[in-house]
Amino acid sequence: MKPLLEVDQLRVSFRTYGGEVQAVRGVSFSVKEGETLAIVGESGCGKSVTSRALMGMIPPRSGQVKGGSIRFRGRELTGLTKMEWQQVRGSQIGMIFQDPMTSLNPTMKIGQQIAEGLIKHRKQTKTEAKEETRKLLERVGIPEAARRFEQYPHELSGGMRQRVGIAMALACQPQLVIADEPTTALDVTIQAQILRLMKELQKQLNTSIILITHDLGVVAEVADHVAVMYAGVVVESGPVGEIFDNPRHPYTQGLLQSVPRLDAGKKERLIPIEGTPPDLFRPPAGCPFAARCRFAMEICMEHMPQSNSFFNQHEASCWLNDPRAQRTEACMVAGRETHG
Amino acid sequence: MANQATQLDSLFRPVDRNRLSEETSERPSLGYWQEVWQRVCSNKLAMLGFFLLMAVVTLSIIGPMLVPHSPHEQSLTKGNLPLSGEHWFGTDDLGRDMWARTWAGGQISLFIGVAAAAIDLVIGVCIGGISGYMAGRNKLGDRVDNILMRLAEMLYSIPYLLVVILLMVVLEPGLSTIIIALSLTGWVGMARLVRGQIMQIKRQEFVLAAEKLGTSHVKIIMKHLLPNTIGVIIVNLTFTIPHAIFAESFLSFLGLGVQAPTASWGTMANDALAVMLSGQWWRLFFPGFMISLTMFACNALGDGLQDALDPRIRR
Amino acid sequence: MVDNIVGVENLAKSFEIGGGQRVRAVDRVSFEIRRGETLGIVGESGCGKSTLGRTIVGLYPATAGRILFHGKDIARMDRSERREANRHMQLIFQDPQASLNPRLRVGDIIAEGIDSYGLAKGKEREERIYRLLELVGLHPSHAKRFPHEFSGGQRQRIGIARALAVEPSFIVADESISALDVSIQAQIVNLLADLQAERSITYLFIAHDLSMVKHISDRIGVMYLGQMMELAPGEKLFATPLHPYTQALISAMPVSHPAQREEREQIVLTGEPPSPIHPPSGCPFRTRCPVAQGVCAETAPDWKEVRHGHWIACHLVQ
Amino acid sequence: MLLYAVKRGFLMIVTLWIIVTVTFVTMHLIPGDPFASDAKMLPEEVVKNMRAEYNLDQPITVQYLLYLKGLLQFDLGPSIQSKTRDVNTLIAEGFPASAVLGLQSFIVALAGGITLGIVAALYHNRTLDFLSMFAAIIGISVPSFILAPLLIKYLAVKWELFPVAAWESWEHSILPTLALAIGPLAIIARFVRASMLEVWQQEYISTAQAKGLGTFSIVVRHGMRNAILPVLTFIGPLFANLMTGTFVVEKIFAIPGLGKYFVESIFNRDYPVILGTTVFYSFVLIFTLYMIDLLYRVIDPRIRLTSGGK
Amino acid sequence: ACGSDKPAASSDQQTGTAVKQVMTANLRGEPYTLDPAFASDTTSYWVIDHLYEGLYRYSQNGDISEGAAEKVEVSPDGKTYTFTLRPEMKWSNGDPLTAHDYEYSWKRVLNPQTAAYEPSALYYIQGAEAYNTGKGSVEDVQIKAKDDRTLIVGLKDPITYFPKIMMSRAYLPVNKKVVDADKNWAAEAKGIVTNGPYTVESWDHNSQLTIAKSQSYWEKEEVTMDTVHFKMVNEATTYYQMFKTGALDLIDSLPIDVIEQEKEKEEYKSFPDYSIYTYTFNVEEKPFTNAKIRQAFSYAIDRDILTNNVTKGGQLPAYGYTPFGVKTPSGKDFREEVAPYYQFDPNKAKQLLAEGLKEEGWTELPPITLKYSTAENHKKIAEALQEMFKQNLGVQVKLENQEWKTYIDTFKQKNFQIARMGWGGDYLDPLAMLELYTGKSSRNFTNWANPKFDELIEKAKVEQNEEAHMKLLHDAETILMQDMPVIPVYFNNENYLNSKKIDGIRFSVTGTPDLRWAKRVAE
Ligand SMILES: Nc1ncnc2c1ncn2[C@@H]1O[C@H](COP(=O)(O)OP(=O)(O)OP(=O)(O)O)[C@@H](O)[C@H]1O
Ligand SMILES: Nc1ncnc2c1ncn2[C@@H]1O[C@H](COP(=O)(O)OP(=O)(O)OP(=O)(O)O)[C@@H](O)[C@H]1O
Ligand SMILES: [Mg+2]
Ligand SMILES: [Mg+2]
Repeated sequence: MKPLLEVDQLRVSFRTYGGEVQAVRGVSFSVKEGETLAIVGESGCGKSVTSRALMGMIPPRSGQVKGGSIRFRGRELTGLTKMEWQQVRGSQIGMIFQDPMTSLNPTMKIGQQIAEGLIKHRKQTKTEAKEETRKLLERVGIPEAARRFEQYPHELSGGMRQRVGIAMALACQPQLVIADEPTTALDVTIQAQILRLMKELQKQLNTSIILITHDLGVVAEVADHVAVMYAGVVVESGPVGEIFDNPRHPYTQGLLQSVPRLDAGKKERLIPIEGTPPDLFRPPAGCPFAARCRFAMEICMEHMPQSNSFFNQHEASCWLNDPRAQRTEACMVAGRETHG
Repeated sequence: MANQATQLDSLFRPVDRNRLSEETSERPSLGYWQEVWQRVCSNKLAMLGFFLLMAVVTLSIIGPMLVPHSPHEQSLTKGNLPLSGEHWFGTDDLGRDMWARTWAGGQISLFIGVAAAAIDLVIGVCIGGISGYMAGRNKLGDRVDNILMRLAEMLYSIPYLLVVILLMVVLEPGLSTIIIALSLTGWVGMARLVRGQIMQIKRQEFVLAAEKLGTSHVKIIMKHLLPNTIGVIIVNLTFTIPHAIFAESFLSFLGLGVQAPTASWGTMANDALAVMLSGQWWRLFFPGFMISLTMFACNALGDGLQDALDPRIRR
Repeated sequence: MVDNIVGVENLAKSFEIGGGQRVRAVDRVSFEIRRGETLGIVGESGCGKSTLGRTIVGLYPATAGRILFHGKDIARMDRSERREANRHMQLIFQDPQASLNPRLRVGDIIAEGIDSYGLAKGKEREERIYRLLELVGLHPSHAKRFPHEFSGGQRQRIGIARALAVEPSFIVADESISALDVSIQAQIVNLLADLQAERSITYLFIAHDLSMVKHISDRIGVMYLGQMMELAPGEKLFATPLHPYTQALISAMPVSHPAQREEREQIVLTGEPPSPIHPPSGCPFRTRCPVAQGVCAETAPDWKEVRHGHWIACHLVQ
Repeated sequence: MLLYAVKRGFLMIVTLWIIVTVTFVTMHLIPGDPFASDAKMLPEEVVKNMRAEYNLDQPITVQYLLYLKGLLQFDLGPSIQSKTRDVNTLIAEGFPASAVLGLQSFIVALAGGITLGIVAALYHNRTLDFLSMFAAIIGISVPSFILAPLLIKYLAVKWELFPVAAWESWEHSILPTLALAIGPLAIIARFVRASMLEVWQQEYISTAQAKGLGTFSIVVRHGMRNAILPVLTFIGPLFANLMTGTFVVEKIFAIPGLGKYFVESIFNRDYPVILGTTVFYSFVLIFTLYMIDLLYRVIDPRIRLTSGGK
Repeated sequence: ACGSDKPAASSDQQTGTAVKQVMTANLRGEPYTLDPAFASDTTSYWVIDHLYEGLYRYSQNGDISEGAAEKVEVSPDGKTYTFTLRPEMKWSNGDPLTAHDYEYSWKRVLNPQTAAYEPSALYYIQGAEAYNTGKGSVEDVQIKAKDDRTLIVGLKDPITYFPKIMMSRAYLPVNKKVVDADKNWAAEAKGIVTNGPYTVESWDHNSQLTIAKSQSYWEKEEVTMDTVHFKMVNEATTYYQMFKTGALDLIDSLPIDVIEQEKEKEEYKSFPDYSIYTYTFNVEEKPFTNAKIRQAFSYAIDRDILTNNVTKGGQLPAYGYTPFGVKTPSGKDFREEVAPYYQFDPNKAKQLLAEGLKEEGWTELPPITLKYSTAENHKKIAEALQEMFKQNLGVQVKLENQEWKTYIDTFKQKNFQIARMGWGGDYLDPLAMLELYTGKSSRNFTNWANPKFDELIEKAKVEQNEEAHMKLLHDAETILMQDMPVIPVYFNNENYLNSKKIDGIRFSVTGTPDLRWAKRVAE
């Protein structure tokens, strides 16, 4: 099956007071139809920037797509003009934002905010759009849609707002929805509702989803495929089961180890990843994770590792997977086992 | 190719941990104000403003000394002369040298501007700070806030001119009287602004933290609240200064301020309005232009400073 | 006889929000915290966790009820005693960015409590700052820097050092790790645990991440709409949750491995939490409770100890 | 809600009362006599009669109470200067011109300021931004007493585009409108620019972009409303000032508005007019502030009147 | 003889038929009232002078001649005036205009209840002052309408210049019926009933007032200007530019800065005023207790350069107190009958100062503050004087200005050393100027009193012989100028721009420009 979206060596930079920030430094992944790709990684690793690049929403002037390609249903998106992007956004690729409080316009009725997209892309009249919006609201589980249409965001609870956000993203039935941390701001019980809703809708509409999160629980819950990002690059990607069971990159391993497990004994020490992510103003020449990596080798400090493919589309970029790194293989296995 | 590969081979050995910790060596830490200054310096418009301001201030101080004419010396038969080598900015209707008068006037106007800014800072910031800090704290605090804000509201409504005339009767005319007149209402805008800001900032957690650590009210206001309102304070000052310069001309006209023949930019511009009809443009242009220039410089510098001081824009 | 460091009796806190309306943020909450333990508090957003924590440490005056410090009612203490009690109870905030004044140097931030309590001066103060920085895993040279020069995790360490500076015996950690990345969370949790071991500090640990709460806490309290629903030792609570709300909460936790997706039985709650301005009659949870009965709407359930150390407020559990 | 309105109304009255009282006291504290227009001396008897006509022979407290009594009946008393006409009439006659002019310039200032501010914000740190802000700074730094004669000289006399002055047709109102509007326009532009820059960072703008909306409709539908909010507090007093007339511009353009009374009544010691204009202005101001509160509610649904303050 | 002598262009009647006789003049402000009893400012006067007609009026050549009165008889003792009114005169509303109207109007002004502005103008009439000040009754006021056409007035003293006095607006008639019906009759156009050449057509307050030729005026054939629009533009730069664009046909009070460029133009008209610009001493304040020192300050002023280079508007330097404009029996102007009392002479000034100091036994002057009221031209003059005192006298004076009403208050409380104040004569006689400085004058704020001066003034007042009258006044002025409680600076004048399209406006020394004979010669 041909992928719906293919991202290849995407690079994005920002110009700031302090100099150039290389927020995304060669990211590649693909999304198939009807599939959920989860992008996980630490704060600031470039997840949101990547997703904005997919929508053509890198702020002009301060930010710039430096290279790479984004192919959506075979069409190259990187060179699109402003008007062409507007046609893509909302109608072919939708987006759900993290904070339902700030991502809705506080001074506009929610109904109007949803209908806007319909009027723009489907050329619907106001009344048609209103009717359609009502249906959408019901579909995302908001009862009394007619009344809700007239309400303002602050009159809704967080969960409701996020449902509105979903309705907005799905309004024109895009083939791809990018959800940037859609549940981070929500409570566990509400998060469960929203994740369930997204799964249901995906099934109904056969939409592909790129789910951005740093919560491995959410990944475990809904993802089909996972891409792990670190400091602007994808360090590992693969089917969700592979990632959880056979992490090939020390960073992925670290991530999995640092969350407490419910079955673990009380007050057992967590295993954190020491240190902090590198400064993207001056990204290291070698593997960005090397400075925090327990298995770091001299080569890691100086050369960026190649991507190695493993079984079942599982890929990882780590020198440890190089056959020459035999001596440390033991540690790798040990690391994996502690997780076991 | 093969050669390179073998070179790489040698690198497949565990990294030296000591070297790793070295990597995260200190980068020099700039002080807060140092960094602000650097950022102002990198803002071209702000620097332009800064240098213009410096130029105006310097010339106001030394300008009158550069010519043989005193600012008050009249030569009634040589009135309204255009610019010349003798009179660089021409002469006014009483034959006084405009160059000397313009810069001497600058001393007054700039002094007034600075004084007004100081009033804003002292009275406005204090009242705004207290009001904002007290509001919502407890019943008493609400009352203090309410009274101060109603007072400010009323000051807007009571005819200023009336109060000024009263002052004129009670006080001797002069610079200090002007400053009192300016301080009557000058602080109101600043107080409101600061109050609004403080109300916002005091909800931030670092204020709660300070409170929890037993820091006194005064210290909280001085160390935590006010420093974080500095951006809006600066921007407002850039409005205060030109406003005070104009207000001074009005007050002087009423007899409250500097007495003739001493002039300020405002009074000079005011007196020369009719030259728009008669063509001695230099009498209006120089004082007017200096006001605008000062204002422009203040604004440009203020904008730059505000940007530089905003912690949100950093990184 | 257990040594209780902090006790809360029928604590209530409500906020006036104008128009004669009030938010009942915390309502009739009672529990004790033992010396050296960690009490976790979980609950949905807006249920009053932060308010509870802040009221206990004295940042908000309580509307009703008592707060005991070492068995003594804080409201009845004299000035100096209260100040001393206040010093012993500190707070670590959620947002490592907002809780540090961007215009102060780290050293001065940490020294704030030292200065206001006059604990040290001059060289001694300096050394104390350095020691605190080292204690939380930072370098003494960091004292000269400004908060924005640090990463989120480092900032949270600064916040911890600030709280530790006045040598408290009780710390409320209000969502102190929620804003951090998983990998950094673990660092901070370990730090907190180490400090507890070293200095036998008692924690009230507020979070909404159940697994983290379970990891760190000895006992866990579950709040809903200002009230405590259930309080029990962590193991017990997770193994045998008694309150329907606790059960729903635990079942809503995301799985930790994709393979478990299908295994689990999820109780998905319908509806949204009601507004604390107009809380429902009787049991606050009854509007979303899958097993609610008539009695739940009529009277508020008592706060009772149903098993040893297992407290609950529910009509349906005896 | 009703309680709130009543409370607010009561506060308004108390505020007005204090303003009247302070003005009354100040006005009588300053020297000068309404009847002394030059060095001439009127016979005592005549002066006595004149004073009696305006109750000025009464003890000050009685005058004060009489004034308050009149005020309660919405009677602002007679004008001393205008002799035959009372303050109510003066205001009724002067207000329309001032209001028309004020409203026009308010609209120009608001529309122009918002447009300029938004353009500057959208082109942040680019030429257009610098140009607009440069223009705005010029606008702020040229006072109306210089600007108005300049407008006349060039637009009216030199290029003969508009009449010089007087209040006759709509063309006559264009120049004074401009003269009045430019200062506030510039200030509004600066405020809007700042708040628009802030709004433009907000996530709901990204949301709107993600819907595929064009820049223009994002600005109009999502940006503007939110960007205006911070400006609202500032435009309240501005509106009140413009509506009640401005001395300088009305004088320069010979507009039969209210503006001159604010200043001339004081110079003339025309006590009833001083108080009358003060009361009227305060009323307009307080009323405007009240309307602004309501407007806030319309523009920003998050704000509820009942939960103001905290 | 300062009126415009240009005759009305009556010859080109044929060419002018097509031209509508309408003109626009600038009134500078709202006339506060059009009731002559209350009018107090030149703005109101200008309009009122076109609306009402007294028993006398200014004729086209500027002389005082009979107006409503057809014939005037003066009794031999000079104390009783008998006026015979023209027959069949009408108010603009059709009511007959009779002697009773005059009696009513004058007594109304005198009635203390009316609180009219200038009842003192009628004090020359027997019993008037007593009635007005509450010491007498209305019956004793010697104003009697014998019948509809005859008005008899008895004077307190036999004064020859009574007709000049009667040019005051206090002597203008109002319609009793109208006044009684509505106290505020003169507030709006529709209520105003007039007896003069014009009626009020419309009055748009603060904006425009239009007067139109009255159809009931007895001499309406002589009135050439049909309609006059008075605009109320207060700002000098504005009305100047309006004149330039043709929106105004007549403006006065030009901005000082434009006079230079307008001076040579045909439109420019400049006419002296019967008023003077002075600086007044308080002779009880050191150092001005000494007459020599007062004189020294006067000698130090270069009035020629001041009028030429500072005020610029054609003002005449004042080398005496009485302004130009009073014709004497000798045929000369009163002012020109005597040599200047002083001139600009720095050496003399310094010498006088030294002498004064010696007389008083002072070694140096106390600090001197010169006060003036807030206005641009006052400020300029004060600045120029300050510099002159400094350069010509070596005295540093301090300037201080005050807002007008505060200033009057200060002035009347005599709280000054030297202060600006002007004076304009109410009628065209030196007495109107000099009487100010008598010891009992309520308008003398100098603290200066000289019995000799007072005596001369009293004599002049009742002197029947014109020549002797003038002689007495010259003597009085000499005393005033020797003691110098006041420094005359210059004689005011008024400058106008008069559109080339309008001919025949009559400008006068004391009155306002008379537009009735004006004629538009081109559209
Ligand atoms: N407009 C911008 N200007 C400058 N730098 C930017 C901008 N947007 C993002 N960056 C930088 O790009 C990097 C990646 O940011 P991004 O928002 O993609 O992180 P993220 O992975 O989404 O993190 P989070 O989990 O916190 O949302 C960060 O270092 C950030 O500072
Ligand atoms: N200062 C305050 N004024 C008015 N209401 C308040 C105030 N602080 C909190 N509240 C209200 O009290 C209730 C409890 O708030 P609180 O912050 O304690 O909840 P929380 O459990 O900490 O939520 P979260 O998980 O979002 O931090 C909420 O409804 C909140 O709106
Ligand atoms: Mg992000
Ligand atoms: Mg909280």
